[in-house]
Amino acid sequence: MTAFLDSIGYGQWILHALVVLPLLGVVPVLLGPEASAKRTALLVTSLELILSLGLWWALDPGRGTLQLVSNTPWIPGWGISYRVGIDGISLVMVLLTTLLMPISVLGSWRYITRQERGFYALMLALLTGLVGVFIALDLFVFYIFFEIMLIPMYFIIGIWGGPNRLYAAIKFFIYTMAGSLLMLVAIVVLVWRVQAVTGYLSFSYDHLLTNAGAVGPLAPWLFAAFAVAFAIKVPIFPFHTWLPDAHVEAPTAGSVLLAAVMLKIGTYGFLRFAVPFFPQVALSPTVSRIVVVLAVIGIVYGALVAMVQPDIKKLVAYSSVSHLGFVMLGIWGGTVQSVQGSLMIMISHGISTGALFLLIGMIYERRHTREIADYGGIARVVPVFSLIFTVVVLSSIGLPGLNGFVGEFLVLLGSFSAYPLATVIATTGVIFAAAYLLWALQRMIYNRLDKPENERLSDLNGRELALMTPLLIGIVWLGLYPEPVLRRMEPATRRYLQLTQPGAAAPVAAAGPTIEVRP
Amino acid sequence: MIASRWVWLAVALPLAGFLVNGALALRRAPATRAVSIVGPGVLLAAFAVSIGVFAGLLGRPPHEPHIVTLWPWMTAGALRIDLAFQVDQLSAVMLLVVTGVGSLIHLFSVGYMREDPGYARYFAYLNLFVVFMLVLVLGANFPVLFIGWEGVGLCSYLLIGFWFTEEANANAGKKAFIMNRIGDFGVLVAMFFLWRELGTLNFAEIAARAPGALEQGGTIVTLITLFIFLGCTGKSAQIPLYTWLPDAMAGPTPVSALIHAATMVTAGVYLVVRTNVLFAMAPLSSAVVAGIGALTAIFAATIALRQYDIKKVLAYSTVSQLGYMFLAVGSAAFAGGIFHLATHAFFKALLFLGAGSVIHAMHHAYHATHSHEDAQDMRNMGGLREHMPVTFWLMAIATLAIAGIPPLSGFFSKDEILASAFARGAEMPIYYVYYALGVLAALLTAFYMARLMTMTFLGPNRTGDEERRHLHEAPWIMTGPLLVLGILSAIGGVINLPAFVGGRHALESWLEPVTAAGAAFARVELPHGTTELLLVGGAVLVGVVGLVLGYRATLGRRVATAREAPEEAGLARVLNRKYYVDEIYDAAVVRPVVWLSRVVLWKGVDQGLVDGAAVNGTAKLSRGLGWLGSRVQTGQVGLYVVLFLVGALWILRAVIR
Amino acid sequence: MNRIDLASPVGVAIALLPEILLTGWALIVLLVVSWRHRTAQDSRLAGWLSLVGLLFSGAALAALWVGGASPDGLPQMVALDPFRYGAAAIALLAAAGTVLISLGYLEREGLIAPEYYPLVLLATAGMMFLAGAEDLIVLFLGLEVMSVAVYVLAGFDRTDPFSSEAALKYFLIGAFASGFLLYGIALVYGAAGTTNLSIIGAQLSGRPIPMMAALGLGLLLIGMGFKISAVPFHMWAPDVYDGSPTPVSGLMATGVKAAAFAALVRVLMEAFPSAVGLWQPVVAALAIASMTVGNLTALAQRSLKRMLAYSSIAHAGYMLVAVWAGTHAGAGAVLLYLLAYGLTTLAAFGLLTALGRGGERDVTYDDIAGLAGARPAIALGLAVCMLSLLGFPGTLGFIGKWYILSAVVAEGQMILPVLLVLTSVLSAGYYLPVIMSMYMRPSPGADRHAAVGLSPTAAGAIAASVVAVVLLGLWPSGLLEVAGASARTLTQTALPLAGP
Amino acid sequence: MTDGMALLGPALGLSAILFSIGVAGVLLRRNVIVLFVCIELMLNAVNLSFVALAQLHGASGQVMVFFVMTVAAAEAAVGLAIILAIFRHHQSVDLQNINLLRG
Repeated sequence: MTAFLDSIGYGQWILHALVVLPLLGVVPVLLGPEASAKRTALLVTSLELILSLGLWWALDPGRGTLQLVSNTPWIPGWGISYRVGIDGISLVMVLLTTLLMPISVLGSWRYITRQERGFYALMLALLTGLVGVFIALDLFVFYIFFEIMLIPMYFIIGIWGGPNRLYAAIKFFIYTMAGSLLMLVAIVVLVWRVQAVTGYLSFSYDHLLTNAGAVGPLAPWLFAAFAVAFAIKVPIFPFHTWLPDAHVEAPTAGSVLLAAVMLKIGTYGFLRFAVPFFPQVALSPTVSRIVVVLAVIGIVYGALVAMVQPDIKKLVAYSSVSHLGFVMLGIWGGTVQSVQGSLMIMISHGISTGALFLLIGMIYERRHTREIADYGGIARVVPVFSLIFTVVVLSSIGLPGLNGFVGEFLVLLGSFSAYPLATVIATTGVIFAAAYLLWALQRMIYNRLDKPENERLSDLNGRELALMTPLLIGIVWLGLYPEPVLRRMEPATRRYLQLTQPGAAAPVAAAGPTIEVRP
Repeated sequence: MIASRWVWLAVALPLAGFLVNGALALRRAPATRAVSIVGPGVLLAAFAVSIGVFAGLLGRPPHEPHIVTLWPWMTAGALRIDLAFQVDQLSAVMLLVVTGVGSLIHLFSVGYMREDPGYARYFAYLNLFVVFMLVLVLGANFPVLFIGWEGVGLCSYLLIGFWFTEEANANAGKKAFIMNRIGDFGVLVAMFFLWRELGTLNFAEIAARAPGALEQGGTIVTLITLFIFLGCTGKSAQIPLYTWLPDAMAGPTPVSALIHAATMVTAGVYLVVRTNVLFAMAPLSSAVVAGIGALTAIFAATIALRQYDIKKVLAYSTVSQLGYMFLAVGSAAFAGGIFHLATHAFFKALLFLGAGSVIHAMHHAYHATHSHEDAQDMRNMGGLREHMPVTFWLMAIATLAIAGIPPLSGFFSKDEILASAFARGAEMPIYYVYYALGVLAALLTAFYMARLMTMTFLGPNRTGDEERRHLHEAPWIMTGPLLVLGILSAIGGVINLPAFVGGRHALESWLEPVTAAGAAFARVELPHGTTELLLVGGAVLVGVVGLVLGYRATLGRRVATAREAPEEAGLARVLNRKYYVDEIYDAAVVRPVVWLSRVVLWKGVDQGLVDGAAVNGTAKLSRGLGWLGSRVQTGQVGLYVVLFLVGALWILRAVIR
Repeated sequence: MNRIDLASPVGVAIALLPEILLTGWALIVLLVVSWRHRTAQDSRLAGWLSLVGLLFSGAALAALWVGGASPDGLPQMVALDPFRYGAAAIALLAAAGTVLISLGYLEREGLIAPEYYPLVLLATAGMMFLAGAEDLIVLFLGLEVMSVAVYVLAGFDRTDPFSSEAALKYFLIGAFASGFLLYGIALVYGAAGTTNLSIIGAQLSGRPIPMMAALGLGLLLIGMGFKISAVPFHMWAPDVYDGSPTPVSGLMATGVKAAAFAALVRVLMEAFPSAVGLWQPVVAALAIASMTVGNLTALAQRSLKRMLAYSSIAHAGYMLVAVWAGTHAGAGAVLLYLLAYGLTTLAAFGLLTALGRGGERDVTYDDIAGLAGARPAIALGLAVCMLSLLGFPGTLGFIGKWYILSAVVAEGQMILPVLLVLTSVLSAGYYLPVIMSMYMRPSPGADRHAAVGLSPTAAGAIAASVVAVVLLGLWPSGLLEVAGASARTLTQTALPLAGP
Repeated sequence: MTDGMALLGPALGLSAILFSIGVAGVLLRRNVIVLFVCIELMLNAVNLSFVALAQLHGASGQVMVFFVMTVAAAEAAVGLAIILAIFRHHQSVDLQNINLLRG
């Protein structure tokens, strides 16, 4: 397979293709008739998925360094070049994105009824932004994609969202933008300090990474700026209040992408930028303690508040806060197991919560309500839906054998040596997860079938089953045989740990030759 | 030797059964015939494989467990966890018990659940349960065991809430799962400790590395074992996490027999035996385990005295008997614990299935006359001996066994536990107290069993004249398994006959390789000669006295039917209301947590503080300042010039300085 | 690089060719207007004629710029460096834009008074003098020529009380402010003995700044502070922008502000480089005040026109942050931001003319609800303008802000950039609702937006600038080179005067 | 040359005073025309200081005065025209009630 890929020079053009293809796709979607918009969108996104699958083999699992790097000058005067590349971590996130995109498009077949052309054009633009963020290796390019993504999601929530969409859309936009603008100042200062020390102006990730020490006393401030921007995205405890509103008001496809991929940009940011750039600050006792405490609060707080939500979508939103609390704990766990666990949660949470939102979308299409109390006893009426819904709920609870468990287990196992007390408290999150999700599951599909409207619900049709199958396969496969995924991410995890372990300030000779420092 | 390589087949067969039955369940047309063949058939095949594995094991050198690795499951850095099964003496025994008793219960269910619309779904869940139980028993490392551990919790959730249209059943299922989950929290933390201290989660390696790496009786090993035991209390319904088991009776009776008597609830005992080296190294924890075991035994027994629902009595009896098993493993008699586990599986399954056929008959009768009496309430039964002789005699055997009357199996296993507790007393006097509690509990056990038997089978019939005609024996498909279980309950003792009757502790020597690691630290010598006889005599005496008192007390009083029964009073009321423990839990734990999350966290912190004050607050503040700014813009040129001048003066002052 | 000898009259003529052409052309148009001023065609004729004039002047400017004209010896009255050409080019662009927008607008509003166009040309000539002034006298003259013309333009719609009130306020406070400016010039002249910027710079360098020069600098800052509508001298701006006809507001926000900032940068960089310690804190204070007050008050506005007025105060604050840097990078950032802000705001005011009638004072957020459905092109244009004003990546506005941040951070300053960024977040509070109401709210009536439309010329101008904002936003490296290069020419070349 | 210098201090002082009076006038009076006159006063104050300083630095100061005067004249013409327009609308030149534009 790798031979075939090398023969067509796959490595050179794939990353550019993945970014440009959706943009090209926007044209036929906008120009074509309203009805065929979704079909074109599905075609483009599926093509994107097929193309991206090649990455799985194109990436050499042996080396933890950045691969398939290509560098085209963009603003030479400021040392900015369109520099892209991937390693284990970004590979997995790109694949998650390209997998979920066609599924979300298929999921909104019946859900989006007006201005379909605009919706699917925005979805394709969002795909470009999401893929771009994960492969950008130039801080300027990363920042551009990091912000550009806001527009499609802002419109998706704002135009096709629920009744309270305007408030949710503007809150989402301003919240994220405030964080990212702080990061903008941090990037400019970082580049300036590195240039002052090395005499060479460049935004390229490798250059900045090896010389980030040049920042000297400013490091805590810069780390704080990066950390706030990503903390809002993750979201970490005090910055999370935009998430429930955005989730509840966004249409199904919006919620799926928001939860499954956009939240991971925050944790990806920590893994790629915030911690490696300023390891002394990030892993210093005070900062680590703050992050771990916030993560644990996020886990327990998210779970508890989720328990009392009347609206199922808000419940899932708060459950995301809880799950991503685990990811943060894992990143700061500081062992190969904990970081691998974080990455596993990033993927499995993407799949499970994506599936949950899709299912909620389907039942919403039929019943037009998100209040848990309006349902009840529908297991007899829609057995297939209930079975899939139960499986997905069990995977979110972290039932061993399904995908949720692997990540959470590795995170807790890995973080125990560094933070025993925090890990034990975080483990209680496992209990609350069972409590709130099962309670919701029971109130929705079990209990008495006492509402007439529930009797006329129709079970899942062919399309809905088709889009759920890949996710279900993912849930079971990642649960029982996560080995290939773990193997591909391990070198990148090791490299992250080398970069961030205290005392690793000097440029690290990674396993393979790092990509040349000066282009 | 070859046989143990096929052990994965034992798991694969029920899994296949689950898939087939699951598919059949989803199809509208009920394929009862196909399901009745696949369901039990798959179990019987698995039982056959287990026997093969057991035989294969006989030929192997005892001290090498056979690890069958299917595929690497989780690898991250130094951590390497494979999906692997460990076939050794202990797992072989458990394999036999689970598949054996399981098959019998599957056969019984064919009769019991025939008319139920969810027939296929029932068998799908039951098969899935056996899959997870086997994974639990066969797991070669903690995480694989944990798959089984949570899997059985899931299946018990599904099966308890099987008739989910009733909110009570669904609630019972949820309560069971969440309480199990609280226990699982303990197992998880124990795993993290083990990983940090020993760097491995495989049982074989734990047994090998523990003595060296961990300080005997030290805080670490005590903490690990206490956390493991927390998991066990959740799974095996010990104080404080037992309240889910009585509510689990909401599920179909065969489920109670299989899951809540024979297999799942014994998982806790199995785990303690599997990690016996750790418990042996932590005498303090063993004392705690034994203590809670004894306490639960006596506590549950007292509640059973005043229960009127036949299944609730048996449920509390199970909790009590499990207490005995933990008393055994707590006093380092690991083999004794397993022995009682096996015998208990036989006679408790028999009792539950017996109760099942009684309830089945009562349902049939009430159904015929369209009356809405409670088919499970003993106060509506009485005198069923004439109508269901086979069930009566078989349940009688089980009652004698559980009461510990020789030569039945219960006598041997219970006696060995009491003896080992007494022997352990020599080293730690607290065990004498446990011994006393054990004996008292044995007395109460005999008493409530006798009360159950007399209320149900003897004395005048209270079901009602019309219904009496419809009361008749269960079909052979249901009484057949009862018969087999009856025989097993009777002769079950043979597998571990003690010395004074010429036996050579077969089971104990069979399990020796597994318990050897633990034995190095804490070995219990059963008392010999006179003390042994005295203990045995005492136990038998207590059993007989209990039975007689129970019979006498119940037969003496005229028992009113459930409808006219007077409200309980005083201590009886407290026992009947199970010490109001559920209500206490609800008030002390559940309601405050819900209140905390709704009022304090969600409304208070989330919407009030973070969202209200911080986010919307800044928005309102800036809009307010903006409004102020536009008010200043009065349109009066005079004001503009004043402000202009203020700015000018400020700049001039700044420039001059 | 042909060097122009400014001593000889021919040299001076060449150096001032763009301004001379423009003023001459304005007079010609005035003549034509004097006898053709009754019908709409007359007005359109005058409009096209003035466009031709602007083209000629632009061509002359390009010749000078491309030819790389630079002064032979001491630069006399007017600077001959790319910084002047750049600023003048922006002024010309603004004027061209205003004329194109006004062609349709005047006709629609029934303002058949063709002398509007010569006034625009004269105002632009004033701007070019102001932007290129190397001498305080020329600076003052340029300023006054521009201001007087714009005073009249502000009050152009005599029938509308708002327009006259705007003119009055602009005139009164404008004259008042130029009094301060003049007094500053006098004191600086007193201290330095000359009014030529680079000579003043030479005179003052090397010794602590005398009291008179300091006072002069202060007064100059006050005068210029008014012109760029920095807080606390900004009170006039919202009312004048609101009252005057929308194209004129556009001209004020773009052309006038560009010339004023160019002059301020040149004065500070060439005349007072040694007094940096003195004026930097003042500029910083003005910047912070403008950013905060401008953004906050804009939040409370319901009418789009007044919101754009306050936003121009805020943007003046952003540019003052760049001026604070006092370096070539800072100057380059100001120049680029002037272009970015100019293009975007002109397009925004242009689009505003499409939305309303009679001065568009009553166009509120609710009036444009659901505009995207009815007029997708206009809605998209306004959305892009809002995003560029917000400084969102992918637009020239973002590149401008990025350039300012880099220039200021290079001076080791952290507080100003953070404040700039935080106040930009505030600006999202009034820019986004424009987009939201256009795209995310249903339009009240079916034909609610029937009247919304643009004349072809205005549509062309606006489309061009919107496309430019996006394209330059994505591929800015060429523009950045030019801005950086032209800023580097701002150097103090003169030698101190002999004598007292 | 020295005697010329002697008058420099007082001349500058006088122009400063005149300037301040002008500013005070603009601040306090409500009638637009009076305001306009005060602004003219400020400009002339500056002219005075220009002339005074011209003694030090040669004739360029005096040239500046002519520029200022011409500009003041132009401003006066346009200013009065604007004031006329305002009068036509408000029938009054009192600044107090010219506040249609606000908020």
